[in-house]
Amino acid sequence: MEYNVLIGGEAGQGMKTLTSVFSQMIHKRGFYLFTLADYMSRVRGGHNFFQLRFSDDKLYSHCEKLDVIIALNQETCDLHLGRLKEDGVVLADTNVKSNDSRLVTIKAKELATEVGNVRTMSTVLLGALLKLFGLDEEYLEEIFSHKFNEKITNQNLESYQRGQSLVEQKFKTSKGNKAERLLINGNQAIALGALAANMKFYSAYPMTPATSIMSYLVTKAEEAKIIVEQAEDEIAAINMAIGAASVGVRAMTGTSGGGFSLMVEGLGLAGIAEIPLVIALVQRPGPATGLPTRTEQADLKFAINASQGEFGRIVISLNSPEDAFYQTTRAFNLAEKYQLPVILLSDQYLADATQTVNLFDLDKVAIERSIEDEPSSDYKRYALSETGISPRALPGYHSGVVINHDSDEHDEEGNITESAQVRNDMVNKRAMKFSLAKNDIQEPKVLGIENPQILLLGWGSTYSQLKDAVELLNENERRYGALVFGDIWPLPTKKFLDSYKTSEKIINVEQNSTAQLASLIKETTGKDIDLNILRYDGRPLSADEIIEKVLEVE
Amino acid sequence: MEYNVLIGGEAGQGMKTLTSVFSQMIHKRGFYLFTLADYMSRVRGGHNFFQLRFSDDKLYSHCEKLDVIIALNQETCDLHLGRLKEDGVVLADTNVKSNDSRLVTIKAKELATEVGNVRTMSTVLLGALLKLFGLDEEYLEEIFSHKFNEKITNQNLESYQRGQSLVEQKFKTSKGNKAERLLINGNQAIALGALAANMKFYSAYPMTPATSIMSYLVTKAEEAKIIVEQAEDEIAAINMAIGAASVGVRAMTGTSGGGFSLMVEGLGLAGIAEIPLVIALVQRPGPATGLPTRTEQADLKFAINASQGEFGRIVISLNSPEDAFYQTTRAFNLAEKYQLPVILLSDQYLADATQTVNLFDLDKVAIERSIEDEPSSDYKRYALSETGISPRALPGYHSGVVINHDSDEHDEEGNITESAQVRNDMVNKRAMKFSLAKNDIQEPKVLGIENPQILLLGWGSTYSQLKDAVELLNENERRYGALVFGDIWPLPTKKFLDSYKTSEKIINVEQNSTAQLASLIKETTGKDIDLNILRYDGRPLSADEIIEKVLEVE
Amino acid sequence: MSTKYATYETAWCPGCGNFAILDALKDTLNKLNLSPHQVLVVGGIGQAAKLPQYINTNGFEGLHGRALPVAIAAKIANHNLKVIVNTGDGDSYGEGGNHFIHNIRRNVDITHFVHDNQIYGLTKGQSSPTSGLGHVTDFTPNGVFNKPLNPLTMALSLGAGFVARAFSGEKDHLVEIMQEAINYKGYAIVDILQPCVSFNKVNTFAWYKDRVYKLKDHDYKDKVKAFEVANIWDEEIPIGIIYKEEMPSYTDNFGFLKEKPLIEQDTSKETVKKLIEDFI
Amino acid sequence: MSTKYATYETAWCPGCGNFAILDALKDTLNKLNLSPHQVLVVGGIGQAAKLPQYINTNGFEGLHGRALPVAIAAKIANHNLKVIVNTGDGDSYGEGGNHFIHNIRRNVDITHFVHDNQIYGLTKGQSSPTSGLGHVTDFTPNGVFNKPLNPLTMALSLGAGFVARAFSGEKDHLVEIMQEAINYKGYAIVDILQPCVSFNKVNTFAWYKDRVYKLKDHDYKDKVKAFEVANIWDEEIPIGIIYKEEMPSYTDNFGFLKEKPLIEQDTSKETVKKLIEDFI
Ligand SMILES: Cc1ncc(C[n+]2csc(CCOP(=O)(O)OP(=O)(O)O)c2C)c(N)n1
Ligand SMILES: Cc1ncc(C[n+]2csc(CCOP(=O)(O)OP(=O)(O)O)c2C)c(N)n1
Ligand code: SF4
Ligand code: SF4
Ligand SMILES: [Mg+2]
Ligand SMILES: [Mg+2]
Repeated sequence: MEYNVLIGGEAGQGMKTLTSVFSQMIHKRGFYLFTLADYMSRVRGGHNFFQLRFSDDKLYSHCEKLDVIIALNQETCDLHLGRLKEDGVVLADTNVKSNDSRLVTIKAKELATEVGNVRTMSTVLLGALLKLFGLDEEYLEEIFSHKFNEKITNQNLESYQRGQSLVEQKFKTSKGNKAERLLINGNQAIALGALAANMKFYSAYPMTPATSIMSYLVTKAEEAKIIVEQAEDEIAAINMAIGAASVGVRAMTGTSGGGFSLMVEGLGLAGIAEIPLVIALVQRPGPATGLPTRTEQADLKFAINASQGEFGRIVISLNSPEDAFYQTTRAFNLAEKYQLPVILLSDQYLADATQTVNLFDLDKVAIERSIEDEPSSDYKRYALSETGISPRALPGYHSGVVINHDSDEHDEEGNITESAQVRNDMVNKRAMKFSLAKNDIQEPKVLGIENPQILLLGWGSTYSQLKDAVELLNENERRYGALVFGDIWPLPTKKFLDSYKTSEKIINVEQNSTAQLASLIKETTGKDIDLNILRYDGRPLSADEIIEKVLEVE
Repeated sequence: MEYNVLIGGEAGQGMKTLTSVFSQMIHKRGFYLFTLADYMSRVRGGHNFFQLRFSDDKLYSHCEKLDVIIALNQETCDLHLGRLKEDGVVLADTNVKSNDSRLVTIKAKELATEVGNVRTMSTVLLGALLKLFGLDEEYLEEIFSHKFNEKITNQNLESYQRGQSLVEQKFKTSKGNKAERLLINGNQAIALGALAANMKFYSAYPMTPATSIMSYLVTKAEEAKIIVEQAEDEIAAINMAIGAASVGVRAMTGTSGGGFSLMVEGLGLAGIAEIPLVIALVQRPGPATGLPTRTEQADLKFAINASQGEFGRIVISLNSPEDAFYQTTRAFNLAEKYQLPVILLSDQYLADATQTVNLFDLDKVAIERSIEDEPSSDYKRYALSETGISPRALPGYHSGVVINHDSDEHDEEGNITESAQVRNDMVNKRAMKFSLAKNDIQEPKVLGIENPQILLLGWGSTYSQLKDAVELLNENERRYGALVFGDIWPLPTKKFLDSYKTSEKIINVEQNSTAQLASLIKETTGKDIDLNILRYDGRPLSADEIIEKVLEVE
Repeated sequence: MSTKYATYETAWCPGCGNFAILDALKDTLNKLNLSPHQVLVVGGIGQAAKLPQYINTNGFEGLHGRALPVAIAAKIANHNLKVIVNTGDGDSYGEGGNHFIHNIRRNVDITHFVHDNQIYGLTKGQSSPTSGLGHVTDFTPNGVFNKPLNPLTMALSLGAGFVARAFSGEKDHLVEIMQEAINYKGYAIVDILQPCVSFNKVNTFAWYKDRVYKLKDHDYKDKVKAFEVANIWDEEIPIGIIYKEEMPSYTDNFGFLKEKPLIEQDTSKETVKKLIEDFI
Repeated sequence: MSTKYATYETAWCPGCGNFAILDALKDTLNKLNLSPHQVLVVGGIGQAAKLPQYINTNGFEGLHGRALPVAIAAKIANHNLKVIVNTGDGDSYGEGGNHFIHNIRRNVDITHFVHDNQIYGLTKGQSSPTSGLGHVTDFTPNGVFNKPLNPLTMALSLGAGFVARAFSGEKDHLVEIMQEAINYKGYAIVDILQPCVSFNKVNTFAWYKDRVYKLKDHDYKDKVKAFEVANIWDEEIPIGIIYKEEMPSYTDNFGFLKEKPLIEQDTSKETVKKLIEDFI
């Protein structure tokens, strides 16, 4: 069983509520859900939609073909009809017109007005929608009463009933398989990961699509006893996080490309001063303001090369909400172990895609602080050592011991130096620990066949679509596999080089226009990719699209 | 004839005046000069020195071995004695002590006090220094009276005479070969290039080692009728330059790595809004504050990849003052032709190395504005075209025509868009013009033998040392050549690939710790370098050092 | 209103105060007899900052917080253009705070209209520097703790020569002030109270309407009085020109700019030649 | 002076006003009976900002202009530390201007000592935001055109609770003010006039000495008076505490910080578990 519903209209028409109630009902019934959010950079109006794909098996990405369209306005019907399956249904108020026989209109507005609240019009549609799938009101009251007061809840329940009565069941659904799973998006998973890692300080400046990390955290700040500070700008945000981290709390900041641009100098500060810092960089299409609410993966080489001078940083691209959760906890451990900045690379697609995932397991989360609790009296913050890692003690806790951090090149005690020898020692020390960090780098995830004939490559959130694409491709002929990078800097190359030897063709899939992963692979291994499948219009690639292009070139 | 003089002491001891007067006397006599500046990040005290190498042939770099040391303090004598040639001389006041027989002390301070101005002590030493080379007071009065009032000029002339009488000539000098040449450093050459290109607006925030571009320009602002604005920060500096350029004047900003970090977002704005912008990035060692007064070439990959999203930029690394002058003029033409940012990459070594160069020839400078003077009434700022270049008209001059610039993805008129099609068109348009720009990219300069057995590689200011190194290496056996990149992004690869085929060994020379050029070459061509000669202690490589390392591995 | 400045579809919410400000600006430009090509409207990023898109003049929509540096440089480069900044409170006082400080000091002849809705609109409702103490938003569940920034006293304390407050709900008055501000020779700031119907549930149209009153008999040359008036808030909010003082503006400092704008002046080849030869 | 805070070789010019400020700070910390490990001194980049290198306390020398965000976050993270910022006028008011504005509003309990030499020292003599009108430097051959920034009126207009001016040449007085500033519960700014012997040939030691006078009988609770006094400059320059007002500081807004500092509080596994389960 698998269905795909699109709910579209103008911002402000109740689409969000409709989507969230429907999602929760589906989720709570034990179906797996994958939601794609497509919205414009505005508060009201425009054309926005959600695509809700659900199934009784785990889902990884959105898909193009639709079973049902809920058209809150004419535009939605016109724009998406082309994607409706032959036996699909467009459900809309009577004000929506079409010659297409698949359009089913109901007097949603009229009924909602009768019920006494025209804003429940979308709930009339919800009733009809659920009926199409033969689903009843289980969970409905619970969900509404969580959102609204009694009066409005009752109006909604009434409107729902009216909606149910207007259409007949059309799609068969299974029973669902109830279990404790989460309905969560990428940003929420990052935020939970940070809390699980005992992050105490989050400073950020709002920027789509990163803002929802902050908005989640701030509502839980009291409960979790953390500080969430809205900074005056991104420069302040990163320097605050550095300041907090420098005295010993786990600290983080998050932003999108424009804000990250402003953080670049701070990134270098964390590099030379050896401050553990976690940065979530949730990408959107650039350059500059670009397409603020859409998706892209074009900040990879920027993240890897940002800031003057040379220093180690770890860049982890996030593959899914589960991955986002666990990798965020790991990022804090790595940042502290190697005393360097760790960048979590996500994007709007992953950030906003609410989906069903397995319960996060806190037993799989270790907090490794790497802090020196008993520094000797001749403690030196930047002591040279065999590993390049200097024991890290915290200021304020050890009488007779002071801690100095410095953005200048410095000696072991953190004092500015002009010595060529000390400079060499310190550059080498930092290079050494970064070299060591490579041991902790994880090879890409393998999808489909290991060392396949046709090898697909990807990183970050395209894991979703590659997972589905490879599965479908292998249904015909089992000769496809994919390597999807999570850790991406330093780039792990072992699995790639292994597969490179055996595969006939290598196809790289990215959401950008210059194939940045391909160039990173070339830079690191000298190897060429045979074909790039690129998309850069701000919309996510779909598994179907990947499959089509793969089959095209074969 | 070739000599090498070091003048060292604390900041504030008159070393700068001594160096500049001596330099001018040498230069005006028709010798070629190359000056290395080695100073600390402080205003007084510390250890600082200048190395003045002069010859009757053109010089390209500094060298290590010294003929004369002027030790304004004991430290100078102690630190540099090891580099003094056997027949060399240390010249110092009697307060400097050493067992070394090459030390010649004179009562400089005492005599200066007698003359009535203890600050002329360094002029006593100047007198003695010139005498060592058998040089008389030609030009001296002219130079002093340009700097000082009559009284102080006379005191200096008197002190000079005293100095002359204290030592005997020791080094033979030729007559010199007088001609109209310039004594100039890299930053001054950039500033003159900007003026020659008719740059009208320079905004910057002070940052070593870029500041002297601004300090030169500001003193000539009235004369040249330009505006030089000290911004409140680097973000303002780049946005001002963009604002000025957007209405049609040629505009520029300059900074070092830390300031460039803050300009990264603005760089992307210039990219998407297609504003012609020239940025001088004068590198110093990082990360963060690093070593503020020293040299490094570690911002190459940063400059190439800076800012979110993908857009074309041209990066030109500067090889010498002459190159700096002509490339700066060219940068403005390229920026306007392709409507994109052009980054001039220099470094502290080139910025501060005052040297003798041939007179800049204004007849070789063309100003190509690429401006649409008669836009039609349906003019569109971002009109799609075959080349990807949209004709650029200026606001304010054409009734009925308005010009819109936008940092969002925009349509042809510069209005924000959410259309996938328009987005694709615009990304492709910008990619197309950048592709076209590749035709204007210059291949690296060839030193020594073309397609040699041993190929050296370098970029930017290491041109100096490579030029000398290759020449000396070829004196033994003519089998060395070097390719030194000026234009470095997009990377021209033709000459490299040609030489790659024929050379036995490729040795890459850079002033950084990770061999960034090598990685750029790998990324672009897949080819590996055999050996990297790297230096990253903030001090410039010398030709001797390169030669030594080259011979070591052969 | 003439259609010289055209009408475009906007991305603003119905009922938003920005519409009135846009209308007022068009009226003002008409009254001042300016043609579209003589005007440059600069915005940063935000709801207010979309204004350059909705008016038929030259436009520059730059980076969030960076409207001022772009605007002042454009003016310096071609001072024949009327340069007007329309942008938000977050843009002007938050991300762009440093440029606000220093461009008051610089005093370039531009006009700065701040659409002050006391909220971050485009990013959906975070508090802005002007949000009141205790203001509850989704991002400040316990209310705003930071003292609100008073742009008027700040501007006064930095020596601004034209400081005014207006309200989008008093359009005629707004048009008057806009005219004065644009005519003022130097940096002029007008903080325009603007209801955001979607996110600011505290400072609503009614909230403003109840409080604003037009300044009468106010001596806007008196700085002490100006400080006093600029500090009035909450129960009553005065609108009008709070302070005005003639003073030299940026371009007055450069003799050569008196003849013609920078863009029309070339550095002559002779000058460059001479400057080069100084290094001989 | 005790040697608890040690003596280091500095990179400052002989005669520089920074020496006296450093000495005063050491005296102050001694008088306040603070141990080196209890104090964190934060600087940006500049001559003044090198101070953390020259005193035996915890130190953080960060980026140019960015001392404040580092300092306030360090304080929030461990409010048992005494956090003191020592940095320059360019650093505080130029590059760092936006953080100055917003940290006044935030009111974290830190102390901000600005070594105000009215010049950019480390970069060799450019004008700073506080350089006087007409001040000629190598970079302003026709004198400074921009109106000088008055940090005191600016701080007052933004609602700062502790605003003072001091002079490096009046060390005892400086020590007194430093003590008061450090003891103040909230953001305290002290603008310390500091001669730069190498680059500021206008505002020399003698220039300051001739003008400064210690405030007497000044009611530092009176904001109007404070503005008046803060505006006095040129012929006479008052030094002392100009304004002081008790008010809640940042950490007072968070109940859980009353028990113990942030760094000593963990988010319990149970809490995280519950938050995760909210998504079921
Ligand atoms: C560098 C950067 N940071 C953050 C953002 C996201 N952003 C866009 S508009 C905005 C704030 C808008 O508030 P305001 O300036 O008050 O304008 P309004 O929407 O209220 O008119 C923010 C934070 C951005 N575009 N760029
Ligand atoms: C991002 C950045 N821009 C510029 C600089 C160069 N810089 C270092 S200190 C300084 C100004 C110093 O002035 P001030 O803060 O007044 O300190 P002072 O040296 O006078 O004590 C500047 C511009 C830098 N280090 N970083
Ligand atoms: S969100 Fe607020 S400011 Fe933005 S358009 Fe809507 S009402 Fe106006
Ligand atoms: S340059 Fe000025 S501020 Fe810096 S150390 Fe010297 S005298 Fe002090
Ligand atoms: Mg706003
Ligand atoms: Mg200063």
